Amino acid sequence: ACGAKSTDNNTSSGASSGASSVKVGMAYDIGGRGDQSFNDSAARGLDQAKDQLGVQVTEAEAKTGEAEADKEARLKSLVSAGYNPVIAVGFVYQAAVEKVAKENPNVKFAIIDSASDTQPSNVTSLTFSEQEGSYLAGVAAASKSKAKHIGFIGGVQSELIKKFEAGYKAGAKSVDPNIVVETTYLTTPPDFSGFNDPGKGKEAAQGQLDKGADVIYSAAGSSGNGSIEAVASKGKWAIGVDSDQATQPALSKYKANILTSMVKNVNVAVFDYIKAYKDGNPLTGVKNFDLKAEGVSLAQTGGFLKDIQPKIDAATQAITSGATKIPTTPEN
Amino acid sequence: MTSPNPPAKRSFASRFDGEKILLALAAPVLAVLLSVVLCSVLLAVSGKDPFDAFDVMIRYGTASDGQVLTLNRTTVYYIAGCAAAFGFRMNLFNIGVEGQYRLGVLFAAYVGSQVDLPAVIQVPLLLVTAMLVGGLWASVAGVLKVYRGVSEVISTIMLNAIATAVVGLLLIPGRFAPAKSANANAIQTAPVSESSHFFSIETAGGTLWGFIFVAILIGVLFQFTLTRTRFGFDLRATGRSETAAKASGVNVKRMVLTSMAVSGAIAGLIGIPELLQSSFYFGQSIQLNLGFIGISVALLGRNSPIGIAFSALLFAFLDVSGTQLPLQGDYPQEIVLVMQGTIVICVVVAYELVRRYGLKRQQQKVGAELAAQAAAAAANKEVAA
Amino acid sequence: MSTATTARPKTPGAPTKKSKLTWPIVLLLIAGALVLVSAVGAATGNHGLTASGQVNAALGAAVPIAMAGLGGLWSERAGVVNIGLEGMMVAGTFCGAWVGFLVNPWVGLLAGMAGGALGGLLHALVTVTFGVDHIVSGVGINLLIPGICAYVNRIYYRDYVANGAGANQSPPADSLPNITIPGLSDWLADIEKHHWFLVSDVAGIVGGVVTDLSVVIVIAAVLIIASYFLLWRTVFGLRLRSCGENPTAAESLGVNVYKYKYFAVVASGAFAGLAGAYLSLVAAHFYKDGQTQGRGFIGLAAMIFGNWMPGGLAVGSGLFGFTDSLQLRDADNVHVLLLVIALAMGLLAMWHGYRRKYTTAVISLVVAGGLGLWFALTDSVERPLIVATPYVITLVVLALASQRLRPPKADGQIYRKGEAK
Amino acid sequence: MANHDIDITVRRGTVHALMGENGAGKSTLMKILYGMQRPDEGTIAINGKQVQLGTPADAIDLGIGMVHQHFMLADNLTVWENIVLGGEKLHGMGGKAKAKIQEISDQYGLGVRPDALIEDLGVADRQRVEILKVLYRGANILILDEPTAVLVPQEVDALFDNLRELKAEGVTVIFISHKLHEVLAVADAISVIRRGTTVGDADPKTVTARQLAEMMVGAELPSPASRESTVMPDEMLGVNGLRIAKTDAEGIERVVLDDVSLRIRRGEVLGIAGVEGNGQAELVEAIMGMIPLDAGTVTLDGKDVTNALTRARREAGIGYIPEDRHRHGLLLEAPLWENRILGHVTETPNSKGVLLDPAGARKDTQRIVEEYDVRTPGIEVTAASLSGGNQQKLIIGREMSHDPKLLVAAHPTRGVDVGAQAQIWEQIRSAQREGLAVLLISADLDELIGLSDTIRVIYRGRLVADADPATVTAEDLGTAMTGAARGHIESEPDAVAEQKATAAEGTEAASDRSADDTQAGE
Ligand SMILES: Nc1ncnc2c1ncn2[C@@H]1O[C@H](COP(=O)(O)OP(=O)(O)OP(=O)(O)O)[C@@H](O)[C@H]1O
Ligand SMILES: Nc1ncnc2c1ncn2[C@@H]1O[C@H](COP(=O)(O)OP(=O)(O)OP(=O)(O)O)[C@@H](O)[C@H]1O
Ligand SMILES: [Mg+2]
Ligand SMILES: [Mg+2]
Repeated sequence: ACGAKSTDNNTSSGASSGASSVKVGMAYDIGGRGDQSFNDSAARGLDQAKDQLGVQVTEAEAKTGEAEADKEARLKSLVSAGYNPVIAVGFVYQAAVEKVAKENPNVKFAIIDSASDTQPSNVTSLTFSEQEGSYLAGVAAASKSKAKHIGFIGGVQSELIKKFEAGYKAGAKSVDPNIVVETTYLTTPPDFSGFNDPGKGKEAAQGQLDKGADVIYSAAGSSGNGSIEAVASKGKWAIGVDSDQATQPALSKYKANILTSMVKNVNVAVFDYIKAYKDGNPLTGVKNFDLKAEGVSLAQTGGFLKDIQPKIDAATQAITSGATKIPTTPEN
Repeated sequence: MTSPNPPAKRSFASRFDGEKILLALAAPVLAVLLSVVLCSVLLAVSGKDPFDAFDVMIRYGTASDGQVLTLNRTTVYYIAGCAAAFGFRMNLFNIGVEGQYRLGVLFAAYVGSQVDLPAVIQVPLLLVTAMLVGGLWASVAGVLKVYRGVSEVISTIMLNAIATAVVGLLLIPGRFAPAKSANANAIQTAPVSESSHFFSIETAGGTLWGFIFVAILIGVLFQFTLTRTRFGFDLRATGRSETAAKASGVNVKRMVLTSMAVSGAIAGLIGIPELLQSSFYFGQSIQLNLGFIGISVALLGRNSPIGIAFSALLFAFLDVSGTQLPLQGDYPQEIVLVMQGTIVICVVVAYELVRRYGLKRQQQKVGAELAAQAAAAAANKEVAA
Repeated sequence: MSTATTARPKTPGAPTKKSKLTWPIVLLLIAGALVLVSAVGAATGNHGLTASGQVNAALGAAVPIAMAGLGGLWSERAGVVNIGLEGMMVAGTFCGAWVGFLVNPWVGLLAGMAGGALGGLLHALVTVTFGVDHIVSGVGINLLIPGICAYVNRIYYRDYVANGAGANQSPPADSLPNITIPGLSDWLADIEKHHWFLVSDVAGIVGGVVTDLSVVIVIAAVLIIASYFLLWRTVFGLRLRSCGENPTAAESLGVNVYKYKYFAVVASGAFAGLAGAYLSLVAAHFYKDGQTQGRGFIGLAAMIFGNWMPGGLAVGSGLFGFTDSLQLRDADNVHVLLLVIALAMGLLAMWHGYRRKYTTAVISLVVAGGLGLWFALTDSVERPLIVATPYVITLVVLALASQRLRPPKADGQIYRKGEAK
Repeated sequence: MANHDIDITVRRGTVHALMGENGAGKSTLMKILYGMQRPDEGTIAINGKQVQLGTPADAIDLGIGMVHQHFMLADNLTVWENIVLGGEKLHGMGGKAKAKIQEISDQYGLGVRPDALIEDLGVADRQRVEILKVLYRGANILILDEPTAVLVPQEVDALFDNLRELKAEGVTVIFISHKLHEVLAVADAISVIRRGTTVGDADPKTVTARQLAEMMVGAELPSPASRESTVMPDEMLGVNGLRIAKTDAEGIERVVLDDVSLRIRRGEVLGIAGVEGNGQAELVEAIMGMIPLDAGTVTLDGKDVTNALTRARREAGIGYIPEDRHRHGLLLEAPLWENRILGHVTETPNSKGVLLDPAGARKDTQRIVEEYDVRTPGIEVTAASLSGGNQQKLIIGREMSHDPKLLVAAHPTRGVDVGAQAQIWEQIRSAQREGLAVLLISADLDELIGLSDTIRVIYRGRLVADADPATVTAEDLGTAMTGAARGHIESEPDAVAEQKATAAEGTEAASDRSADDTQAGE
């Protein structure tokens, strides 16, 4: 067995089976399809591409705390099974994508949420201006807060989540420079359990509520479920993240208290990427999906933003026109 | 708390006793089979085809790329297993391998990114750094145990969490990680210098890590220390009976400190192959749970360097080939955890049953031989009278 | 027991110094701590340490740890070390959420306990019947059960996506009720707001207990107290403890040691299961992979911390729950905690000085000074350290006070019937 | 096989003694009677009815109670908890049970405090708790397995008084002992077993100690008789002003050794007499460097070793025969040759430099096995598979192989069969003639008197009395051990002479035995 590679016998069958159709391989981060959040959004884009573009797809997901080599192996397996393009969901794949892409220059790769100076040209980065959407969330929060006291809960104090915090604070301050913003991070890297522990989210939210905050934005994966519950049970406003939390079955009970969600339209990015590839002019380099490109937006479910819509529109206008510059790291 | 030392070696003749070999092999083989059966049932009940699933795993595990991955992973698991086993051999339950490993590799990555010496100095420097940091972190638990009577079980659990905090603290950009990272969303140290790279072997199946030789060296040293040195004798004696060791003149306190530190030093090396052979930086995507895998591997390998090699290989094979399950047939790869769990439990039960049987046989033999001696003595006496 | 002479009676000599922890001393210590915290609250203007919400959250965070620890206590009192608590907790999270979703959360709690008990049964089978090393069995269980739960979740909940299930989480179950004592709660909240020295602090603490308290917290408290009575005041408990102290002696008096060990380990699993069900039915409303996050181990630590006694266990898990929720609720509180600990260490140094233990006194004083300086020179504690607060505090407390601990004598030893020497 | 073809008939309301050498199978037989082990074949009848004893619970139900050779008590439980355990139905768990315990205790004058923790009790008290456990259950058949091994003579007398009282109430007592005069004093009937089978019965009214010895022993019956002094003038061990205080789990400090000073000269055996738990163990551990001292100095051969580690002391020439060989003397799970290394890992033939020398150790183990007559099929078997006496011989062989200057011997012949006993005494004596100093601790007062050159009595951590073995009887020594006598003890010359005569009779019996050897084999 030593000589043969695992892929020796199925490369032919894989690549040639559907000459007409594109085969898209998708590697999710932990949680995968059905995580009610980020990965799910990517999955929606993939489903859309399958329906509308008729592409073939296969999916695999990361395991908690797995080795770097497992990610590489996953990507390699997708490549050698004939999938092209291969989409990696989440910045944890950066190193693996770079490595596998260098070994397979003929295959196109996309990585979501990450970009690096050293990645080869067959890698496309699909990134989002989280700070812009969060800025709008900050505007909404500050406008809705009666106590002039709001809160931010980050799942893990990573660079990515700090962008959310930075935008949110800037947005809130733009409405009311004196507003008080509580900040809590549930864990710090390398402990990523903060994205995964609703109990922690609940406690953190309760702490902020007890201190007087009345609108709380949580960018904390499924820990956010806990904070939304805590906020709703006190009758205050919650702001969700990634997917529209008000439409999540798991949170339907608290719908009335979900002010909005800062939606990151990963599905749009994924769909656009696949479509461009199929159309023969693939996206390259770093493709940033910002507010203007509808990469990020505020969800409207429930219509709670109606009364402050003018303010949000104005802020949107200022951002898309470039008039407002939003920091990507929190001020303090 | 544990009975970490395998039963004594048998005599030369009995070591090659066919029945014994059969028994010794029967235990693990039966256990693996039993676990395969249990997992098959689980797969079948959930509407999956178990044969196909195992086929996927075996096909990948026997392909050259799968083999290389498995061997690389075995290297890591083996070192982790040795780290845990060293403590176990002295009845120390070092749950803290996890934290020691993370701190060790973080510091090695940092030093490697800051210093650029010729490879012959650089590589040993990084190894020593990792061992030193891992050893020192483990020593905290050792010191607390010896001087404050804190059970190493709790202190290492706490130290694992604290190690995570320390890593977080040091990884704040501008400290061990560069202020501006090349990779926008990830926090990680700068890559280690070129001279830090460890040699590797290119094969048809990919890159085989040269660190496997270091792992083998660790195993050889471990075995040699344990069976051939005075220190090793003291260590085993303490593991078998602390009271007897103390009465025999072993300085148990110093022994606890030393073995905790050595266990931690080995733990410090766990992340090195990944660092110096593959990723070249320390970041958030570091493999978690290696400490716990090490404990399982050590216990499965009965804390002996040879046994650990087999159990590390088995665990690595399962983990590596398990990644193929969702890709080829939509099998949840969690089935691998189930297999590992059942194997650990089945193997120890099987070993215990075999051990009991063996002990009984030995006692019977001793009894029979003594009776024969006594009879002979009586006969002699009568002749004399 | 190898010979009768190993146990050495302490007839010679007369007791010279006595420093036993009696009730009056404990109460005095509690009162002292309260005064200290109140004073710091008044001085810094931060009353977070005794806020009712903080107390409430601390209780909530303590429950899973205390229940896991109680599981450990039952099992170790019968002489079986249970490292597998973590795995049994996972069984509790899964079964609890599953039945909680299908039926209702009350039945879910029971199902969680049943799931944990099943894990306990496996541990009992392996350690008691087969006589395998307790640690090895526990490690195996910690691999096996989470694997099974994650696997089943992935397969089983595919049909429930519309209900909110995902690849690694279950659909949500309904909530269990919270208890508030109507008049008292408001009255106390009112007093708390005034920040009166000591009075408001006491009001905050009591308020936290009578406001919005999850029923499961009450159940947990009842179970801890009931365990004490069951284990220390009944025939059953005496027999069970005798199995952890000297199983051969128990056997020689006609006690069926295997039966009690089995019972204890299964009960141990049930408590761990309850801890898990709390996580998946109260802390969250659904099961999620990796939800327990090592709380089983922390529970074990809390039990050792509490000297294998229910009261001590409650204190240990309370301490952990307190610091854990403190850092989550308000990071500033951790900064204030620095001052509290610095002052406490200062007092400890004085006490050691008074008792002429000068080295310990000096060490305490240095630590106190260092912490005080840290407090004075900074505005906040760095985030990663905040997250580590509960672990650091537990370690420090253990380092100061772990020499008094006394595990059951036959804890972790493999017992075989009829092999008495 | 531990027992085969055993036939014993015990009449109601009698004290029936069971005798036999170590490992003869007495305990095994009793455990079978008590349901703790199952016989492969044979029957047990109680009051004429055949019974099945599957578990101790069955035996208890039938009114059988047993006091085991090794105590069966849970240290961390109180006296009443230990007594009530398993028999909770009788009188409940509360005040009624305690009252009942107190009542029985008063009735037999046992003086037991129900609320005391077992770990705070002395050996004699523990024994009384064991007896109380049985009485509490209203047993009418009482099995006592070597109850006198750890008692001083006065305590033995008290125990016998209790037994007679029980007998008067119709209780049947089965009593196991190695000590001839005890058996003759208390028993109504005697059965002797050897190598797991009954050898015969004897009537204590007519049988003599000598005849009994003949039935019982398959080897020479030894007694350590006094002999020429070999004491030389130079001091080997000096202990000055030793003080040790321990803090227990509750934080209570207890002084276990107080101002202990002694010296042992070259060629001298110093015997320490004392009831167990009076500080002997700590004295030994202090000399071995195993526990820290609060005050005092220890010198060996003129050199101060007060701060030396245990290993350094052993290298300097202290041999150690621990009181509990399983805890302190052996690695039970390790083969014999590794046990030969234990304690001497830094010395030849066990190691060369930092490396072990397994070949050398193996070879020397073989030599010890032959020279010391360790009965074993080989040196690769585990120490656990040897019988107690053979384990002890291995330990002694090991310690003697390094030419110690000082031998610390705690109960060197406890639990060892009579043949091995004589051999061990001879080993000690011959080394003593070459200048070995010995610190001897023993509960066997005959051994102590026979072997020592000087005797000191330890009581509550202090050396309170001393005696010349030539002029003291076991009874008077026992009195001093209970703290009732202090200073220099000298017995009535008549009593000393009588004791000497008894001892001589035993030896005579043994030497006679080898002459008319023929019928012993049955
Ligand atoms: N099931 C068995 N089969 C064979 N031999 C056994 C068995 N059980 C015990 N033995 C051995 O039989 C011998 C009898 O042991 P036992 O404890 O009954 O001796 P004893 O007469 O009480 O001696 P002692 O005077 O030392 O107490 C011992 O050597 C023991 O190890
Ligand atoms: N189940 C058994 N089957 C056969 N032989 C046994 C069994 N149990 C014990 N033995 C034998 O008993 C001997 C050791 O037993 P044990 O340690 O009880 O001896 P002992 O003389 O009573 O020692 P001690 O006085 O230290 O208690 C060995 O020869 C061993 O082979
Ligand atoms: Mg016996
Ligand atoms: Mg014996």
